[in-house]
Amino acid sequence: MIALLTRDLRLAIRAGGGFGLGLAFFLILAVLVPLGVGPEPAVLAAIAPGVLWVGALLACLLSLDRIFALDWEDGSLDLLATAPIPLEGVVTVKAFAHWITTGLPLVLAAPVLGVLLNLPTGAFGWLVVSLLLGTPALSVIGTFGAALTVGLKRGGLLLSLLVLPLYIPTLVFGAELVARGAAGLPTQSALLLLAGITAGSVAILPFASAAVIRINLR
Amino acid sequence: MIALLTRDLRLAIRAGGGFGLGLAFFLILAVLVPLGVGPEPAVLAAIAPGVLWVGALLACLLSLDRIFALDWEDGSLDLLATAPIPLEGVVTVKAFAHWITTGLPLVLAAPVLGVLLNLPTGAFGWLVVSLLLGTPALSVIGTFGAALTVGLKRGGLLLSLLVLPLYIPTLVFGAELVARGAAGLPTQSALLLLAGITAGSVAILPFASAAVIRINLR
Amino acid sequence: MSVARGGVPLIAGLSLCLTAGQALILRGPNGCGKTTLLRTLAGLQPPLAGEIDLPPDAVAYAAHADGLKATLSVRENLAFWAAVYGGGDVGAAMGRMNLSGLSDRAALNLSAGQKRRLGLARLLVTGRPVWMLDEPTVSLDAASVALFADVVRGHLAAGGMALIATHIDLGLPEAQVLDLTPFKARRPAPGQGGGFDEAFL
Amino acid sequence: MSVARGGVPLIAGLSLCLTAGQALILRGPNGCGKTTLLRTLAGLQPPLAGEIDLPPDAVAYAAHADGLKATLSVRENLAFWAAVYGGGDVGAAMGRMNLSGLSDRAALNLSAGQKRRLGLARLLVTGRPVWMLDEPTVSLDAASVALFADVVRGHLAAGGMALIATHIDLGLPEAQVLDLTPFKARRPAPGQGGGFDEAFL
Amino acid sequence: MSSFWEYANPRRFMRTTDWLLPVAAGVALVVTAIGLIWGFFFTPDDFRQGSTVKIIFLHVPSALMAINAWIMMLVASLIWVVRRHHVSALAAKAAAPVGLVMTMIALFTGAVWGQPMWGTWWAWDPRLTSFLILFLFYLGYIALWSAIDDPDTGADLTAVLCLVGTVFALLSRYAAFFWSQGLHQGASLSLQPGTRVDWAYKAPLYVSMTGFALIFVALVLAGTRTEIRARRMKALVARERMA
Ligand code: HEM
Ligand SMILES: Nc1ncnc2c1ncn2[C@@H]1O[C@H](COP(=O)(O)OP(=O)(O)OP(=O)(O)O)[C@@H](O)[C@H]1O
Ligand SMILES: Nc1ncnc2c1ncn2[C@@H]1O[C@H](COP(=O)(O)OP(=O)(O)OP(=O)(O)O)[C@@H](O)[C@H]1O
Ligand SMILES: [Mg+2]
Ligand SMILES: [Mg+2]
Repeated sequence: MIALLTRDLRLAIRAGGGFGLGLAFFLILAVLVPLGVGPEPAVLAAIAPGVLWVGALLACLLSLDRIFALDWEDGSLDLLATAPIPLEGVVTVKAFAHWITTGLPLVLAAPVLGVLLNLPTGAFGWLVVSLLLGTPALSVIGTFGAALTVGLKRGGLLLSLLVLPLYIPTLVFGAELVARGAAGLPTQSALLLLAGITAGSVAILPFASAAVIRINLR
Repeated sequence: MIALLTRDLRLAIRAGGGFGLGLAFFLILAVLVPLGVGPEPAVLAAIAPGVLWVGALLACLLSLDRIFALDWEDGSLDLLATAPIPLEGVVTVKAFAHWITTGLPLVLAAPVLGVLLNLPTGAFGWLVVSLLLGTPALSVIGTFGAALTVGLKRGGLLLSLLVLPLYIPTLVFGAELVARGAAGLPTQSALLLLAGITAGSVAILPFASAAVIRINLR
Repeated sequence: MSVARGGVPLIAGLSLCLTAGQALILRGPNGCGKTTLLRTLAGLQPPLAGEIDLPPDAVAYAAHADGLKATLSVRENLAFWAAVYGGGDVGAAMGRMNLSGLSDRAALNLSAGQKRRLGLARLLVTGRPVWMLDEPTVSLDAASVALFADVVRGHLAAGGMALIATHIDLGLPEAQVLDLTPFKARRPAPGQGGGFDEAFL
Repeated sequence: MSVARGGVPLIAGLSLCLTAGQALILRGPNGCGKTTLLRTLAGLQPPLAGEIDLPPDAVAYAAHADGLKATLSVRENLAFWAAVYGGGDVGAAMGRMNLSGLSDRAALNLSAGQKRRLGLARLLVTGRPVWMLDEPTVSLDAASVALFADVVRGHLAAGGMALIATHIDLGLPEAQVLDLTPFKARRPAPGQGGGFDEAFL
Repeated sequence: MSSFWEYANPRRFMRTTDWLLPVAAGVALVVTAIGLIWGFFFTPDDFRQGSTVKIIFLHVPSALMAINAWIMMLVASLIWVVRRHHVSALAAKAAAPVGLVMTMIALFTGAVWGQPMWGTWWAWDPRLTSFLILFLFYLGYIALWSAIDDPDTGADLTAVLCLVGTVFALLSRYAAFFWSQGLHQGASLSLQPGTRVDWAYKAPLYVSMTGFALIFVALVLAGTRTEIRARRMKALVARERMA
């Protein structure tokens, strides 16, 4: 399992492997939105929490199809499925590797992008906390989506379509948490709900993902 | 060339081919942004032109890597390069097919999504016009980016990184055109600039793309 | 045992038995179901009828595709599989398949035959007793085919088993050959039950 | 002529000449540069030295990969290439390669050998005189190899040419065989110029 | 009499830079040190901006070099495309990270300056925006180089990217000015009469600009030498393997 994790991380940092590119996408979105919406600081500050969360979500989403599709295409997934590690473990490791290469950089970069979008000063802490709590759920849910579409030839956008509705609760509570933090409102319930979603997905979804992969390989 | 166009369109509408998924992404973004940003109509109306244009741009972007990567992986691109049609023609047809499967549906769907985002009534016409003028440029520029990254193993997000800065002028003029239309300001200069970018890209970039593919196949 | 692909039964009434040290070569025309049979035996898809009496963790399966990561080097590719299967000797496997000179080359930059040799070297690091190989010698030159035959012989001598689907002569005269043509699934007599979507008929 | 791959010269001092109706089989161990040579001759990469006296629109190239679209049917795949090359007869090509029974099956659901037959049927619809084939008979069964040999013979009889890289016996005894081993590029003597990155040494 | 193009021969280039690089580096350090020390410690405080004005001695030179580095990459790419001199392709490759760092310094010092002056770290001013876009172009260029194995392919592809990118970077700059009116100063160092900056600032500013330009040259020379050595290593290894 550790071998799988190091292999996935190594593949990610090799040329074209996708590491840091989710981050670049996040950055670029933070640049594009003001360019599209216009430069008024007040408008930007109002939409900053939502835009940052939507950006994090899309950055995750875009890297999802790498989780299994590459392994499926070159036959590694068949071989992994017959290897002596449980498929649930494989799935969990893959989700974890996805989080390390995508979610974690987003968490670290978010404050910088907050500056670009005129995020109110009080909200920076909440932004980091909400992303730290929420991005693992994005990775685990995304892994499930990737598992669902693995057999389908380049399910790339189909995958987005399947996963996005699943992402909505995480997005709503995450963005709400930041917005409340920015406005100085109580944040406890949003915090608890976000943590609950993450804990639940991490505990249950790997089993669903493994089952779905077994079906897809058949 | 027509055979290539029909083949690409046929592939796109087959299962998992990507047709309609760019559209779905656009729709989902229009849903996510209000969820992330919050429901105030005034804020939404202010950001609607920008968000719709950013959404159209991302929907294009996400489908770019299909333009050449699939043909490269299964060896068709080698065969096309040795076939009796000029590579410039292949590239143009590919960009056109991308526009038909991605850009055109976006143009048609945009007014509906404008309603979701409280776009001011006067701006709907401008939204359609700006997308109709701007999306061909997005496809052609995107084809160039896809050609640049075709040899690289899954350049997916690298592709985004390369293409997004190239998209910025189109985005700015397009969104500005809609915003000015919505505010009743003069639109002529934005309109001309947008049309100029599209005409220039369509005239010149196919040569660059073909050159780049030849280099990549080497 | 019967197997099916895409809802169509392909092979019916087959029964196989391998003992330690034995190799069985599957033959049959293109599309007769060799790949499907091997995937079923490796536990990747359920049989249509019948049962497989084989612990799934005894099998090392090598498919048409080699499962190589283009950006990893030869050594890294092998080391990964060695770690997954609990640590075979990577250096020895590379030596056996004549890959030592290429150990730091990215798999992307190998020729077709070199890729294939790397795919086969993976078997050596699995330490599994039953090898299921789908056309292992595709794109190999004569010297590499002989090398491969040696490796299989070594595996058999160590008590292993091998089930190999191929069209080419492997240079393993001692192996049994099974032609799958007679086991082609036929349309079952009405009312008799061929096991396939019976409920709808 | 010399060719290189990844900045490394592979073959040097080779000169080839094919006349109408002639087939040449390239042989050589794995990784000696057959694929690279064929790609160079097909005009996909420039030669390191020397020149190719061959109109690029005379060549039909078939690589290790078949260039099939998984979601298109057999007929659609062929019809596309026929249209690109200006309209060969799709039905006849399918008949020749024994694919008629599969004409509406998606390429995704073909077996390895059936895919390969489809890749070869593409050659028949190109109408090009020079065929360059990279291991065309990989995963074909004996009957299909014979079929393929017939097709090549037909092509030669019609005045075509064929350049075939392979490790397997093709059943074409009349073809000339060229072993590439003696043309392996060697390290040039110091100061003599091997054509590659000289300026940096 | 040797022509300029002979320096496109890697060996010749290495031999010349053997002595040129230390000289350039030494002069660059001295000039920059003079400019910065003069600027920081021997100029009066501005009556409105206080001592924060002194950031200008880092900000303006780095901003200028950020743009000039891209121009140099463009020229080098053109030379590669037209005359296929390896050294010029490698010089373009070596210039990119330096340009990127210059862009980052300009952005960072601008942000530090913006905090006291405009009350915000960042504003969507057209100058700032076009700089951010330039930053993205640098990132893309470097990412493309690093994603390609074969050096000549990489040189070709990045050269095309550089050419196309330049056109779009200019368009973006125009778009940014079309899109918003800014807070940022205009070009006050222009030669037109009525210059707004006092000579007390201007002289050290010129010195540190020269210093930054020399630092850029020295870094690009050093980078190019590294790239040439890497290429040479690769060629030698390949040769060894053939034996
Ligand atoms: C992150 C933000 C900033 C960026 C990217 C930036 C970028 C630039 C650029 C590109 C130049 C151009 C040099 C030229 O055209 O000659 C420049 C010059 C200058 N900047 Fe900034 N700037 C930023 C923030 C600021 C701030 C906050 C101030 C101060 C209030 C400032 C003051 C100046 C001044 C005084 C010049 C010299 C103008 C001249 O005479 O050329 N900048 N900056
Ligand atoms: N979805 C499907 N529907 C109907 N038939 C299918 C489907 N998928 C595969 N087949 C058929 O199943 C058969 C079995 O294929 P399989 O890959 O097992 O053959 P094989 O013996 O390995 O052939 P080869 O020697 O060419 O590799 C083929 O004839 C193929 O055309
Ligand atoms: N980027 C690279 N750097 C160094 N060597 C490379 C690179 N890419 C390929 N090679 C080597 O070039 C050689 C030529 O490969 P090629 O594919 O032409 O061989 P081939 O004769 O077709 O072999 P096969 O019979 O296995 O298909 C191989 O030895 C390969 O390892
Ligand atoms: Mg098979
Ligand atoms: Mg080959």
